[in-house]
Amino acid sequence: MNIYYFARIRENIGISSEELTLPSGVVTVSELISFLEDKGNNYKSAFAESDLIRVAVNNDYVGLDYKITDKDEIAIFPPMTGG
Amino acid sequence: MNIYYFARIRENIGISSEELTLPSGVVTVSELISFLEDKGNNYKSAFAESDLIRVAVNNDYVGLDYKITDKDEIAIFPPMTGG
Amino acid sequence: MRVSVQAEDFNIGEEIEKLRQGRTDLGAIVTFTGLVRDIHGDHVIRKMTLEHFPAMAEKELIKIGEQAKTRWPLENLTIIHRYGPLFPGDNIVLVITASHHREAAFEAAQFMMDWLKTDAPFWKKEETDNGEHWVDAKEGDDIKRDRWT
Amino acid sequence: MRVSVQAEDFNIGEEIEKLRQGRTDLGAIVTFTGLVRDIHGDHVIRKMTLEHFPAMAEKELIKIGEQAKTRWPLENLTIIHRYGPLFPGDNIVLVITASHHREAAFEAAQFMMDWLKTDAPFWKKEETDNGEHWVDAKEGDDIKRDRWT
Repeated sequence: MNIYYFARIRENIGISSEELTLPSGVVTVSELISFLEDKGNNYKSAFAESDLIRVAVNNDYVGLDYKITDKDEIAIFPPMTGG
Repeated sequence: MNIYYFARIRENIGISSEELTLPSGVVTVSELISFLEDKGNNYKSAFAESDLIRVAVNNDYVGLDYKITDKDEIAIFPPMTGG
Repeated sequence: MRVSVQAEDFNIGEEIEKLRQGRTDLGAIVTFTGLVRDIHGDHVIRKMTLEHFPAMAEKELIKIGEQAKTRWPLENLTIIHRYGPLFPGDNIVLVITASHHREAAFEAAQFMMDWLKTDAPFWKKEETDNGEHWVDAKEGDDIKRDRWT
Repeated sequence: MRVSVQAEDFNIGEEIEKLRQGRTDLGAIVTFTGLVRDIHGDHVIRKMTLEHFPAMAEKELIKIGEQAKTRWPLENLTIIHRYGPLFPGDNIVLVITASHHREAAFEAAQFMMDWLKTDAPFWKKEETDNGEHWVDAKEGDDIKRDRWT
């Protein structure tokens, strides 16, 4: 799966995207985020406030309990501030 | 006093303005309109529906009970439809 | 505040430029343009003539602009109203509001349009496929205006 | 409907022309333009960089436009959102609505702006006299959006 990061979350983590094999035991977006947090403090700080995380799977916004597969394209970003 | 007419009322009466000496006994706008109605059917039809009469004295909107003097400039017109 | 009562057409893009020129403090600009439509109810409109009361028209537009300024934090505003013969597709009226915030710009523009409809001394006469007639004031327009009071 | 996500500036007057060109059925055109302000809170803004999610941005703007069209009788609409480095006074976003009636044009423009703020994948970063920082989403923006639901 490909994961894309935007804005503050991209800067906190330090990369704009990465490729990953869906880790065993990870079913939902929320579990993926927990898995990523274990990768290091950069991820921990990026995801520190769960209120400030928004996710899209295959270019559609989803909730944190959305079920993902290894073929999905995941995007993780803070609340939007366009307009 | 000068009286100016606009839009439908101007067309009904057939003139756009006239000069008049304040008739004796006429105190309010409403009384002026009654006086004018006696001048002919063109005035009668112009003022037939009192709901559809608006008045300004010296370039300020006033009500029908507004008191006028011989020095006033009166404008009489239907409800506005600008914008 | 720029207010104009004029027979000539206006250019919306140029009017926006005039109002924002040299400024970097504006966060939101709203424009409303009213146009002559080719249909009114069941009738085809060929021409619309706008009569106005010259001695009062500009004064009343200024009054409406001043009222908007006391109610919303506006940084700038423009009101232009045309008179004379107009044709379908032509501009009739332009209102522009500039503010730090979008709500103020939107609401002030709506407010001014609602008041213009009932309080600016202009009258529309339509030339249709069914003859000429003066446009009737709509009762609904008074209600729209009065929601602000 | 015209939707564009672009780095280049837009010209409001030209965009209005594109949308009304050759048409005589439009009664009302509303535009909203969002601009970069030189002040935010206590800080002077030197620059604002807009990051966006290219794969989703245009799609989400189209979705917002389509929603507006199902809710109001719109004859035409335009949404343009810029990205990249911008400076005080620069245009950020333009929404244009055209309708037979003024309420529809006003409300649909407000609706689209409220939804854009929370649902279009754009993020603002400000460079101020006090350093760089990402603009926080406002809780009030969710409330403004949700009044339409």
